[in-house]
Amino acid sequence: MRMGKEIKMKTYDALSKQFEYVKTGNGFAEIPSENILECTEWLKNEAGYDYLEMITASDHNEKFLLVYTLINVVDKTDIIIRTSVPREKPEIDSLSNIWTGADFQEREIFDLMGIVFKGHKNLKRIVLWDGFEGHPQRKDFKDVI
Amino acid sequence: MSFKTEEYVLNVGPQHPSTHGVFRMRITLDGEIVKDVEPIFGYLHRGVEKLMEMRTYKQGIPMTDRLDYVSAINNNWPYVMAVEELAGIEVPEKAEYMRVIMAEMQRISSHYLAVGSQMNDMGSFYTVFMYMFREREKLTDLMEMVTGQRMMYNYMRFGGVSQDFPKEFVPLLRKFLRIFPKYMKEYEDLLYDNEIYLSRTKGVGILTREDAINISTSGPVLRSAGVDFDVRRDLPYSIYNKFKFDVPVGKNGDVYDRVWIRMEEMKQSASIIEQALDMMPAEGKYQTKVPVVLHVPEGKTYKRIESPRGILGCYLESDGSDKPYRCHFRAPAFINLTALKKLMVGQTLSDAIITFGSVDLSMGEVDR
Amino acid sequence: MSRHYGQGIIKGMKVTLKNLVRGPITVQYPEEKLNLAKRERGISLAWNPEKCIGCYTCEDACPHHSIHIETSEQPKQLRKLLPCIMKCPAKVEAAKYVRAIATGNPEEALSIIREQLPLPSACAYVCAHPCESACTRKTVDNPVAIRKLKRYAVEHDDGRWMKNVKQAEPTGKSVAIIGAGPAGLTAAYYLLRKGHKVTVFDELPKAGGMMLVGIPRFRLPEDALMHDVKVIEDMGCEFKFNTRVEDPKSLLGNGFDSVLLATGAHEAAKLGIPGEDNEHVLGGVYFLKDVALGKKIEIGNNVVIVGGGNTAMDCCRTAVRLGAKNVFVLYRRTRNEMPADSEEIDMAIEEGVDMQYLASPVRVFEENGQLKVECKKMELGPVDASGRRSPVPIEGSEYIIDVDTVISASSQYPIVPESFGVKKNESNSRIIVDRAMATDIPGIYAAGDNVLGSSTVIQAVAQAKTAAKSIDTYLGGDGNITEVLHNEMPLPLRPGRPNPDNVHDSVYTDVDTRITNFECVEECWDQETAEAEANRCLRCDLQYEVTHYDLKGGQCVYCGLCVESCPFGALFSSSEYERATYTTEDQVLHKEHLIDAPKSSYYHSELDSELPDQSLLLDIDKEESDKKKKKEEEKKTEESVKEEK
Amino acid sequence: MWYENFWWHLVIAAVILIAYFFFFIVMFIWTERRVIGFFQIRRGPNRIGPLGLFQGIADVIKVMLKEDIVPNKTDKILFWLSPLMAFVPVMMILAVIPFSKGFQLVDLNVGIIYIAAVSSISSVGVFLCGYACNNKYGLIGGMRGLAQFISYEIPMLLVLISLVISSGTMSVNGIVAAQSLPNIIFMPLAFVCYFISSLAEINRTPFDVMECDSEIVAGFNIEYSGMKFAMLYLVEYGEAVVMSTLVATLFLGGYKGIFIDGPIPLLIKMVIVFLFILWIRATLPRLTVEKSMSLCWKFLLPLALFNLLFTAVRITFFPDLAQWIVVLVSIVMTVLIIYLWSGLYKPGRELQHE
Repeated sequence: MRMGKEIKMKTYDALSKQFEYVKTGNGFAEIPSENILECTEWLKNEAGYDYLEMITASDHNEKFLLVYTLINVVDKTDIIIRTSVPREKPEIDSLSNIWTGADFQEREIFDLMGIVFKGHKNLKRIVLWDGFEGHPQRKDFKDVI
Repeated sequence: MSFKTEEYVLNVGPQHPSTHGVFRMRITLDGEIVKDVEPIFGYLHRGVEKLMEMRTYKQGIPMTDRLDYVSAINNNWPYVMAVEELAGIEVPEKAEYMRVIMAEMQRISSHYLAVGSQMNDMGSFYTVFMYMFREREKLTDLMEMVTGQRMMYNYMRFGGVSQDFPKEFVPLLRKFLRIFPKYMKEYEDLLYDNEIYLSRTKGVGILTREDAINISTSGPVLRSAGVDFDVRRDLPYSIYNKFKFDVPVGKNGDVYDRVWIRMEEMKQSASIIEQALDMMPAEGKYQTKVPVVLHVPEGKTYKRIESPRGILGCYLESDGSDKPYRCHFRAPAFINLTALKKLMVGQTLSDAIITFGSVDLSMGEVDR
Repeated sequence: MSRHYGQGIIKGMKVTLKNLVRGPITVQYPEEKLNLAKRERGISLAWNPEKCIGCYTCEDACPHHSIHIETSEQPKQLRKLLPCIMKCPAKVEAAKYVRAIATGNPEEALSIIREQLPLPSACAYVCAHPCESACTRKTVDNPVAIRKLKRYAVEHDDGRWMKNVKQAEPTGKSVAIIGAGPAGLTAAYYLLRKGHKVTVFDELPKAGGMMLVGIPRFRLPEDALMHDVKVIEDMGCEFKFNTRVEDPKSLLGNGFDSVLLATGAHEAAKLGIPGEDNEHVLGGVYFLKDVALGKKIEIGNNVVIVGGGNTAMDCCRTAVRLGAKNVFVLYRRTRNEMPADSEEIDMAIEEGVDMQYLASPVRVFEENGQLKVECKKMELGPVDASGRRSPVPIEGSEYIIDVDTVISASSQYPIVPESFGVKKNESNSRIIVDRAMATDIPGIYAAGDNVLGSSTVIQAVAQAKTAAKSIDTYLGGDGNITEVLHNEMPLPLRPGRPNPDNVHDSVYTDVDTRITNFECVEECWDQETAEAEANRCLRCDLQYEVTHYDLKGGQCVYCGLCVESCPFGALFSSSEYERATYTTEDQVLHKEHLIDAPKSSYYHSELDSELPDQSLLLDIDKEESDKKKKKEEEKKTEESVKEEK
Repeated sequence: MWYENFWWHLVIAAVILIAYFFFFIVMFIWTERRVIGFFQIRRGPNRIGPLGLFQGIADVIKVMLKEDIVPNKTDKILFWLSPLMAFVPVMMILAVIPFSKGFQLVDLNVGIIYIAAVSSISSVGVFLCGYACNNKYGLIGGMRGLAQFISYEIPMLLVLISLVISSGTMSVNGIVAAQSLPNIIFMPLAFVCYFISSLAEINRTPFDVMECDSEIVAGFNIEYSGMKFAMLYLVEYGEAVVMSTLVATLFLGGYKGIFIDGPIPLLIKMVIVFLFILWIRATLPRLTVEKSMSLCWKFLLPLALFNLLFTAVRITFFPDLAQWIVVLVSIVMTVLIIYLWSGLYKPGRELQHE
């Protein structure tokens, strides 16, 4: 699978060339949270990464780390994008208008991690009930029981 | 004079024979035509991801079993692979073969259940279901022989598997593989020519290629829409690049294609098992010794496998302690559910139900 | 293709009819029973109280808190044959002194160490600690840091151990020991204890041998070494430094009754590449020796060290301290395969050493007065005889580094001089001895690296102890060198479970200051850390009586992690279905139930042969079983017919 | 003789009929579960009594002892009435069926019309069940059921008319007597149409759209429990008993046997018909309601009309045709017409597969 790796590295390079603010690391690209929409749109339309595989978030005390994985189903390669949002203002643009597949995943992150996705049409709790207080996946969540 | 009709809301689930778990759909109906559908779930939410943060790495393995309870072994795999990558644990070659064999057996048994219950949704009153359970039972027995369990196998370990194959296992598995095509032929006779079956499945629940990719569906749902993508072949993990197998791809993206893909995948899995049995080294370790309380070095990783339901991924973050800092599972059924609205709206209630069945979800995985 | 209504339905109806004729596959339960595979995990855990020592590992391993253990405060009995003691070549009783430290008795701990090891200080700094790699705690997380605990004990030396020393009467016999290394010093200690007169010859100006010149000062400070040497010196040992003995046989007649050869391994192995005769290509051992003896060496700014062992780490860290700006280490394999201690590698990286894995030098050459090393990239191939993956060079991956000095630290070996006249192996690198460490010349014994090749301090000590025994016997003594130095301690009460923490971090001096001097890098633990670390010991030797062993059946998920985690193999899972019913109140299975339970081979493959074969539903495919039955019946009738005849 | 007295005759026949009805319902429940079990390679009920024979009785006792729950906001009167309304007409059909030569509750000269009329009342009862329970599932089930009943009544009646034309009488006894050869051989097309439409009439797979558990969770009887549920259960199996009896009577020669005449050949035929229904149930998936409608209107109705035409032409123009010619012609015609017609009829959307 050396081929796939090369394509992947090329994509990272192209991405960092296209957008100056993109930092590439070992097997992932770091994007500022305000540019996420721009980058993913470019990746989808220009680079052929039209399959949004996964979105997840993790709590790193002063910030939330968001991880996106994209797959190019034609060239059979995948790339990982990371971004982070500050804890005080956990907001990021929603990808659900580009990829319908992001819909439930963003709702789940909103539900469990408390990150607000701007532009999401139906952003409400998905696995927990509506009156639930707090976001359990956060590290400072206190178990009520 | 004209008739005035009114739309009404039908609540399907959480207790409903065809929701395959505690799943609820709020369906807006116009007569029998589905106008809108809103999936509601979370009834089985146990907070597995949070629970895993509170348990040591090894104690997390039984938790993963309980995600997709129909294919427990496949669930172990991405988690175990992620930990192995972060901790730098090597898996002996024999163990890789054992993992492949068990996971493919699990795939066959999961697809048996999927197709069987699909036929049950279609009203074939448990006949196909029972026939398929006849073979599934044999598989379950075989897996019980190896793992000691019938459902929550808890089989994979960091650096291998929990137990070696007993000496009786391989001959019996080969015997199963001999009888397997005979029964598959029977099911094809039973399904593929049956006019009622054809009329109910063809052209029902169509998902286009563009939608399938846009909605991030995976597994048989994605492949039925004509997308030729299988993680086992395209982003190979473990030792899948050593095997030769076809990836069945559908044309229309309807229910017929989804069932057909599952049936074909079962055959391919059987052929993979056969190849693996031939290639498996007779001698060798089945496990690398790993401490009970494993301290995984700091790092982040994402691993994916092709589970019977689609791409099952595990995102793991470690902070160097003995417990995962963050463990997220990309549950295929959860994301396939996003396609539900696209699939169901505009169909009659009966077709909507079998379309829902053809997505083949297991609620343990959706709610987590 | 057009289909006509009815054909497919008729086809399907044929299939169902066929299955109707096949008959049911389910069984009528009480009359017929299924022939199933044995179930190897279930609620009925089997527990072996003889093997269990009450270490709480299973309770901690259970993901659902369904196991509950209580142990008695007093240990029931003492077990021998502990892994840490068995693995130590010198048989230092690690478990015992770790326990002494845990109870706040480091002085007693030192006495226990001293019983088996006359060089505790040196060992406390540089021992290869085979005890740790054997430690049972390793199955739980990481082994107890026994060496660092020894260091803690050594720092608390108040001379208490001297009180119990039993010094033998002088025998009038005298022994010459050639080499003041670990083997020589150990043998000297024990022979002095037995009342012999000992003279130690060494060509170096100080005692210590390889410990002095092979190990840099920042790992083993001279004070610590001299502390041990002083004890031996105080006992009356005579040292003759700067003396090279060429012919040990000549000593035998000249006032010495016996000679011990403990010369050590001082030769560096060559790289085996073109250009290594250059003056800037140094042998690692020579380099370390020169530095240790205080010679001025110019190594320049760019230094390349070839090799991946502890010597290589010592060399590179020494080079850093000598002021080299860029220090590279070339190693053929990856870090996982490196024989050096993981901590040493970490510290080297911390100190700014550039580790280049999967790289190997091809040649050394000089160009325009600049020394250059051509290297080649490697990749890991199949597993070789040593169990490591052997490196395979990648063609066309050569690259060149400019260097000032190349240090070859790949391995070291001893050279036994011809003049010794003892039996050697073909390559002159080993003295051949029998099990009593005697050479082929009566009265001449050998121990240490010149018998073992390049080895560890503790190995040398162990050999020297055997040699001392043999020499004592040879000189008419009883050969008994065992000592009891510590005072009897009461067995400690259990302070609860073993400390669940991971191994404690070592304390090192600050990186920026330590690379400028040769001060010792590792600092001793304070009392709190040392006692916490000592409490991590599972105490394999003390078997506590388990007063309660309960399994909450309602919570058990049959995952089998407890069985896997048990370090002593005291837990088994059961192979029966029927026991999965909860007979007792609150669904709790008590100790008594667990003891009687049948055992399965899950995680205990040694039981496999005793258990019956597994059989399955798959086996009773009707046709085959019918055929078998028919055949059996035919056989029976034939037999009966024969019998009648 | 005393039993020739009208009243005595009525009492005895009624008692025998009711006993027959209930006995066969209970036995059919057992047969269905047991036989479907064997079709599905399992054993079915086997605990209560020898071979599980008393399973039906146990079930009856169970449902009788269960609490009778009446949900809130139901139409109370209809909720009580509708099971009865569904149940009673089913039993009434048996009145005109001859069990032996001369053994019949009443030999109505308009027996066929009576059967058609009474059997449709039952469907109203079933619909009212779905309506009365104030449940959307029930309502969907009831609506589906009603639509299906009404639709399938038409081909069924057309077939019955062709039978009347062929036998020249409306009395059921007369039709049986007229069958020198069973009607199934004379009029195979009629049999096919009648059998399929009566499957739909009694809600059997593949036409069980009104109580399909996988979609609308038992449909019309979703809110019923206890004795009222038992009543609906009895309707289901009672209809099966009656329908198999009717098919045996109308098409398989009724009480006429090969060796003897009387109730025994009738019972054997009836059980065979029922077993055939079970075989279909074990094999086929369910049709959706619109497909079952389209089957009725686009497939069965033309066939039934054609059958009527064919029979009428035969009776009017060739009344004295030799029997073997009629049999031959009708079998060839049936095979041909089904083959041709089904080629035109498409049950579902066709896509470019294969």
